[in-house]
Amino acid sequence: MDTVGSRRRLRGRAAVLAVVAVVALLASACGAGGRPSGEEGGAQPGLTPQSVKVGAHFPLTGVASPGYSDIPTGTKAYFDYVNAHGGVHGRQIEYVFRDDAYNPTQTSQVVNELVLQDQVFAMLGGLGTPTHSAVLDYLNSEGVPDLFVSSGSLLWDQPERNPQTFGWQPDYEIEAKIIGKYVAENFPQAKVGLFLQDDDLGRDAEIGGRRFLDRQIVAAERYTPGNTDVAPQIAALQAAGADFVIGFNVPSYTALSQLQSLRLNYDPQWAYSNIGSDPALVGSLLARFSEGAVTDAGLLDGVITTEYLPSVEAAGDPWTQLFTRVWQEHGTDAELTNFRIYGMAEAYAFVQALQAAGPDPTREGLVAAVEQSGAQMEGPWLAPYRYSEQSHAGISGVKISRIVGAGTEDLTPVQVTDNGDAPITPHPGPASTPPANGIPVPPTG
Amino acid sequence: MAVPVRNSESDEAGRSVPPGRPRPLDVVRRWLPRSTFGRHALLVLVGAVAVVLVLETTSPFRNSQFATLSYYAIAAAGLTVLTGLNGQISLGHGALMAVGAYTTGLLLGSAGPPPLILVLVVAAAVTAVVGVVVGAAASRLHGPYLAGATLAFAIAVPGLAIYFDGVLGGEQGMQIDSPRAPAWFADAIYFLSANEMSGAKYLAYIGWATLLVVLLLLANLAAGRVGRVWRAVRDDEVAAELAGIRPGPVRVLAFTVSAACAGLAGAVLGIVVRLAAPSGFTIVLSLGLLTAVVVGGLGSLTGALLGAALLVFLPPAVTNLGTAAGLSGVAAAELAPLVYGVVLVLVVLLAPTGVVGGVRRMWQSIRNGAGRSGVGGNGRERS
Amino acid sequence: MVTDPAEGATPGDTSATDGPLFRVDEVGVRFGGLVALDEVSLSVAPGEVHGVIGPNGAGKTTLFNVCCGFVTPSSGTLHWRGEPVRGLRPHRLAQMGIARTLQGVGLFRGLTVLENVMVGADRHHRAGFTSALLALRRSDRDERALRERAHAVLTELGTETYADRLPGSLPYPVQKRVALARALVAEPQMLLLDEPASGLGADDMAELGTRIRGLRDRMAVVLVEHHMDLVMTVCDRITVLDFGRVVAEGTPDQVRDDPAVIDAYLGEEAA
Amino acid sequence: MQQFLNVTLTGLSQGAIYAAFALALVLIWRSTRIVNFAQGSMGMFTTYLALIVIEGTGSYWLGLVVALGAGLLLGAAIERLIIRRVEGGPELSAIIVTLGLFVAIQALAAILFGATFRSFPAPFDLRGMMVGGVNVALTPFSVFVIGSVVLVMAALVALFRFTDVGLRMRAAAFDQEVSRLLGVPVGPLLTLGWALAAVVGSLAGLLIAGGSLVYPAYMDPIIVYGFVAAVLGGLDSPGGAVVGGLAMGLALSYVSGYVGSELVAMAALAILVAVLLVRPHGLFARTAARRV
Repeated sequence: MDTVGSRRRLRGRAAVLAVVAVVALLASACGAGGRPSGEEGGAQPGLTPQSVKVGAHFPLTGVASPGYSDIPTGTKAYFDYVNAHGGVHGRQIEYVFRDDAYNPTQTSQVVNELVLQDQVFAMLGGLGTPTHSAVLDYLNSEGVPDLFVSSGSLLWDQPERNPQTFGWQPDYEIEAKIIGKYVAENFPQAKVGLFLQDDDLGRDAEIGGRRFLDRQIVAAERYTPGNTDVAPQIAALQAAGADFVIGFNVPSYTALSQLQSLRLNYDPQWAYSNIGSDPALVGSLLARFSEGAVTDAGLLDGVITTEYLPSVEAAGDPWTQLFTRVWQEHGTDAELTNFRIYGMAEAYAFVQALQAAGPDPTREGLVAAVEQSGAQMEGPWLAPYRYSEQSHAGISGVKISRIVGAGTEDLTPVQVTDNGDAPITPHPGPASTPPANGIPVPPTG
Repeated sequence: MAVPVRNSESDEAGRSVPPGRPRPLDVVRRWLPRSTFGRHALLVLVGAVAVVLVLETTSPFRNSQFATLSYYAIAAAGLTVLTGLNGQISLGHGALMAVGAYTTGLLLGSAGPPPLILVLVVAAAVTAVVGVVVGAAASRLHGPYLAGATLAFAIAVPGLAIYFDGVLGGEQGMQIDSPRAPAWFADAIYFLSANEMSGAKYLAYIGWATLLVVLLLLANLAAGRVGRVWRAVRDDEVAAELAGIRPGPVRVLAFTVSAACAGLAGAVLGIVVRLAAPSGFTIVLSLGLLTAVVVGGLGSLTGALLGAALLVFLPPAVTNLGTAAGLSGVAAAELAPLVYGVVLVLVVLLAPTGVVGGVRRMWQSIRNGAGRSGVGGNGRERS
Repeated sequence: MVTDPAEGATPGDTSATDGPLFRVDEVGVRFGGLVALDEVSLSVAPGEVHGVIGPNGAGKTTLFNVCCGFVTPSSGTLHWRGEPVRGLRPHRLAQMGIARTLQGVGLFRGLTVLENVMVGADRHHRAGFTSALLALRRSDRDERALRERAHAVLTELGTETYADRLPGSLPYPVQKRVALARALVAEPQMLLLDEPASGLGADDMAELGTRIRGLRDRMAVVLVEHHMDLVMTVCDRITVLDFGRVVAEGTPDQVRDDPAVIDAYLGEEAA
Repeated sequence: MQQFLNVTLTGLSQGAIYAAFALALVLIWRSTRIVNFAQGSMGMFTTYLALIVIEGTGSYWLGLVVALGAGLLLGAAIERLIIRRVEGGPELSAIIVTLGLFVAIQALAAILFGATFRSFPAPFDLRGMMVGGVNVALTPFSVFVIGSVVLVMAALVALFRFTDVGLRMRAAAFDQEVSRLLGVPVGPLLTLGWALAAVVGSLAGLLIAGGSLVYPAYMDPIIVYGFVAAVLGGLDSPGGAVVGGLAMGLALSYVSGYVGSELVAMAALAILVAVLLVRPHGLFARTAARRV
C-alpha cells in the first residue's frame, strides 16, 4: 500500500513538472512573439510601383465549372494585353485566380489565401451567390475592394453594410422587369409561365417579372438545381396553358427544359434570361445532328433573350473585334466564347477603375473612384452602371433580342431601369466604341 | 500534437517485448502519469502549448489554414473512430457536418445568442441524436450496403436546407456571425506573445481548442474498454457476441460518437467559413474526410490529423506547382483533383496502412533490426 | 457421474448439483425442407466433459449453434440450470455463464493477445461509457482488473509472453491456446469447444487433453471433435450424431462398441 | 390523368437509365465483390471518345461502337492493373480505390476534353409520340433507351444462366480458391467481368448523354441513384438491378411531380433505408446464412 502511495506521489510530481515545463515554454513564447507591430502607414497590400495584384475565385473544377471556368481566362488575356501596352500608370496587373469548385467552404479558403498570402490589392469578379456570400463579410471587414461580383444577386448592392462590394452585371430583378414589360407590351394576350431556379436567381426574377406580368402569369414553376428531372415543372406549365414561358435558369437547365418540352410536344414561345441562353453554348444544341431527328435549325432558334454585352457572334461589333484581337494575341488555343468576353469586359471595367483611382491608388481610393466616376464609365456594356455612394448596383439595363442561328437579332433598343418601381426607359445616346488601342482612356484632370 | 492510439490491423509485426531489457520509451513512460487521464491530459497540454506557439509565430494566412485544418481534423478524428476502430464506412459525414453547421447558424443567429461553448455542445448533441438514428439504421448494414445508405444520406440532407429555405436560407445558405474574441482572451494572448488578436487567429484558437478536447476524449475512449470492444466488433462480430457484446448497440454507439465529432466539426466550419450552404456539404466533403482517414492511416488519431493536413495543404501546393510548371490556371486547378485521386489509389495499393502505419512499420523494423535477432516479430504464419 | 459442483458457480445455485447443468430436449432444426437436427436430446452434468461426435454433416455444429442462439430451433427446448431458456441470443451466453470457442481460432486479428483475452472478460466490466470518455479513475481501475484477470489466464495457459503480440504473428497452436484463454477468462460454468484440436500436432493435442480434464473441477465442458483419440480419452460421456439424429449415447467404452456408431462412421468412409 | 401518364413514362425512361447503370455495378459485384464507384467516370470518359468520333465522322453508330469497345478495354485495363491488387482484400480498400479512380478520371477528362458543355447527339427523335391525337411523354429515343436496357439485361441473364463462361464467372466470384482448384481460370474471368461491366457502363453513359449536354461531371447524379438502385435490387441480381432502377425512376418521378423536387434525394434515402431495414441485402438477394 505504501509503495503504491509513494509511486502516486511521484507521478503527481511528474505532473507538476510538466506544468512547470509548459509555463517555461509559454514564457519563451512571449519573447519569441514580441516583434514590433505597426508597419509604415501608407503601404498598400499588393501594390508596388511596378505592379498591382488582383485576385478572383471561380469554379475551375467540378459541376459548375463548364462555361464559368472560361471567364477568368478572358480576364487574364485582357490584362495581359494591357500589360503588353504598358499597364496602368506603369503598373503591370498581376491577376491571380483560384479554384473554389463552387463550394463556399473552399471559397473562404482560397480568398483567405488571396488576401493574406498573395496579398491582393483588390478582388475582381468572384463568381457565385452562395460562394461569394461566404467571403462578403470577410472582404469588407478587411477593407479589400470587392469589385464586380460575377452574379446578378441583389446582395452586392448594400453600400451601407458592404461598402467594399460592387455588383456588375444587371441584377436578375431588373432583367426580369425589362423582359416583363416587353412581354406585356408585345404579347398582351399571352398566358405567361415562369420557369425558375429555386434560389435567389428565381426569387429576384419573379419579383421583377411580376411587376408587369402579374395579371398574365398563369404558372410559376421552380426546379431544384442538381435535380435533372424537370419533367414535372414543364408538364405543369403545359397543363396551366402557358403559351409564353420565361426561364430564369442556368444553361444546363435551358437544355433540359427544351428537351422536356420536345418530349411533351409543348411548344410555347420561350424566353430565357441572359444567364441561361448563351446561344453559342446551348443554341447549337442538336443543330448539327438533326437529320431526321429534330428540325434542322437549332432548338433555341427564335427564343427571346436579353443581352448586355456584345456577343461573340456579332462579328461586326467593334468591341467583339477588339476582344477577338486580344484573344488571338494573349489567349489560349481554345476559341473565344461569350464567357471569355464577359471576363474581358470585367477586366476592362477594372482597368478603368484603377485608372480613375489615380497614379497612387489606395484601396479606399479605388472604391471611391468607382463610386464617383463609375456611372460615367463607358465600355462594352450596353447600358451604364448605377454606381454612386448610395448604390453599388452594376449595369442598369439590357436589350431584348431573338436568337437566330448561332447569333441574335435585336428586338428592342437598350432599356435601362433600376430596382423597385423605377421606370423603364430606352437608353439614349449612341453605343460606345472602343478606343483605338483597346485600352480605356484615363480620365483627364 | 499527437495522441497515439494503440492499433491495429496494420500492425502485423506485432509488438515484441524483449524480456528484461527496458525499451528506451519505458524511461520516458516512467515519468508519465499513470492514470489514462493524466497521460492524455499531459499530451493535450503539450499540444496546447504547441498550438499557441504555432499560431503566434505564423502568418495570418497560415492561421486561417490552421483554422480550416482544425475542422477537417475534428471530423476525420471522428470518422477514424467509426471506420478505423469500428469498421463501419460512412460516405455521409459531410451531411452530419451540415447538421452541426446549421445548428450553429441557427443558435448564433438567434436573438441573444448563447455562449460559444454552449453552441458547440448543442451542435454536437443535435448531431449525435441524428447519429443515433442514422447509426441505428446503419448498424444492420455492411460494406457496400452501408456505403450506399450513407451516400444517399449525404445527398439527401442538403436538399432539406432548400426545402426549408425560410429557416435555413435555401441554396444561398445561412450567414453565420463569427464570434469575436472576448477581451480577456485577447489580453491573455497579448500578454503571452505581444501579438494582437486577429479574427482568423481567434477562429483558429476555437478550432484547435475544440480539436484538442475531441482528441483527448477520443483517445480516452480508444485506449480503454470502449475502443477495445469497437475493434473486437470490427474484427469478428460472432466472437464478440460470444463474449457477451451486442454488436448492434456497439455500432450505434460508435456512430453516435463519430456523429458528435462531425457535428462539432460542422460547428467550427460554420464559424470559420461564416456560412452554412448546401453547396458546402456535398459528397465531395464526405469523400475528402474518408480520404484523410485512409491516407493518414486507418484507426489512428494521429493519422486523422495528418490526413486532414494533407487535405488542406496538398491541393493548393499541387495547383501552385502546376502553375509554376507553366500550366494554365484552369488546367492547374484540375491537376489538384487528379493528384488527389491518384494519391488515393496509390496509398491503398502501396501503403495500405497509411502514413502512420508506414512510419510505424519502419520504426518497428529499425527497432527489431537494432535489437536482437531471432523470434522477434515474425512468428510462423499459418497459411 | 456427477462430481463436485463447479467452483466457478455463483453461490446459491445449489439446484445445479441436483439436476443436469444444461439440457437439450428433443430439439429439431429445419432449413427449408432439410432436416438438420431431429429430436436431439443431450444433457450435461456439472463438471462433466461431454463429447459430441459424428461424421461430417451429422449436425454437430448446428447443435452448437442452437446451444449458442445462432440458430433458433424449430422445435424442442433448452434448459440451463433447470430453467427453460427462451429466445436465446448469443450475447446473453456470457452473462449466463456459458463460453464457446469457434472453429479455427476466431481471434480478433487487430487486437493484441492480451486485448483478445480482455474482451473475453468483458462481462466483468463495471465502469460505464462516461467514465471511459472522461478516463475517470473508476475506468482505470476497471481496466486494471480486467487486465489482471486476462494475465492470470494467459499465465495459466503459458501464453503470457505473447501478451503484447497480435494473434496473426503467432504459431497456430499458440493462437488456439489464446482462443481458449479468451473463453476461460469469462469464468463460465459450461465451456463449449468447437473442434479444439484441429490443426494441432500430437504433443499439443496431448497437452490439450490434460488441460480439458483439468477444467472439470471448475466447469462442464462440451466438445465437438473429430480426433477420436482425444474424445475417447477426455470425455466422460459422448453423444453420437448421424444425419441429425442421436444414434448413441454413453461412456466412451459404451459408444466405442456400439454398432450404430460403427455404421455411421463406416457409412462415411464408404461414401 | 394526362399528368400521371407523363410522370410515369418519364419515370420509366429515367429508370431505364438507372437500371443500365445499376446493371454495370451488379456485373462487377458479381465478378469481383467490389462496388465500382468509378463506373460513372468511366462511362463519361468513353462517351467523350464517342463524341470525338461522331464529330469526326458524323456517324452516331460508329461512335457507339467505339465507345463500347473503349469501355471493354478500359474496364479490362483497370481491373488488370489496379483492381487486381485489392481483390479479396478489405472491403474498404476497394471502395477507396474506386473512389480515387472516380475523382482522377473525371479530372483527367476535364484536362483532356475541356470543362465545357458539349452537345451530344441522339440517334432517334426526341419529340414525344402522338397516340390517337394525344401526346405521350415517350420519345423514339426513350424507346431506344428502354429497349437497349432490356436487351442488355436479357443478354446478361442468358450469359450467366446458359453459358459456360457465365457459370464459371459466377463460380470465380463465389469462391476464388475453390474455383482455382477446379481449374477455372479465375484471373481472366475477373478481367472479363470488369470489361463487360464497363461496356454496359459505357452504354449507360451514351444513353444519358443522348440529346443532351455532356461535361465531365454529367454522370454524377446518375451515379448516386444508379448505385441506390443496384443496392435496392440486391447487388447480386441483374433482374434486381433493372427492377431497382425502374422503381427508383418511377418513385423519384412521382416525388418530383407530386411532392417537390427538392425532396427527391430524401425520397431516395427513405426508400433505400426502408428496403434495407427489411432486407439488409436488397430486394432480390438470397439471404446469406449466418456463418459461425
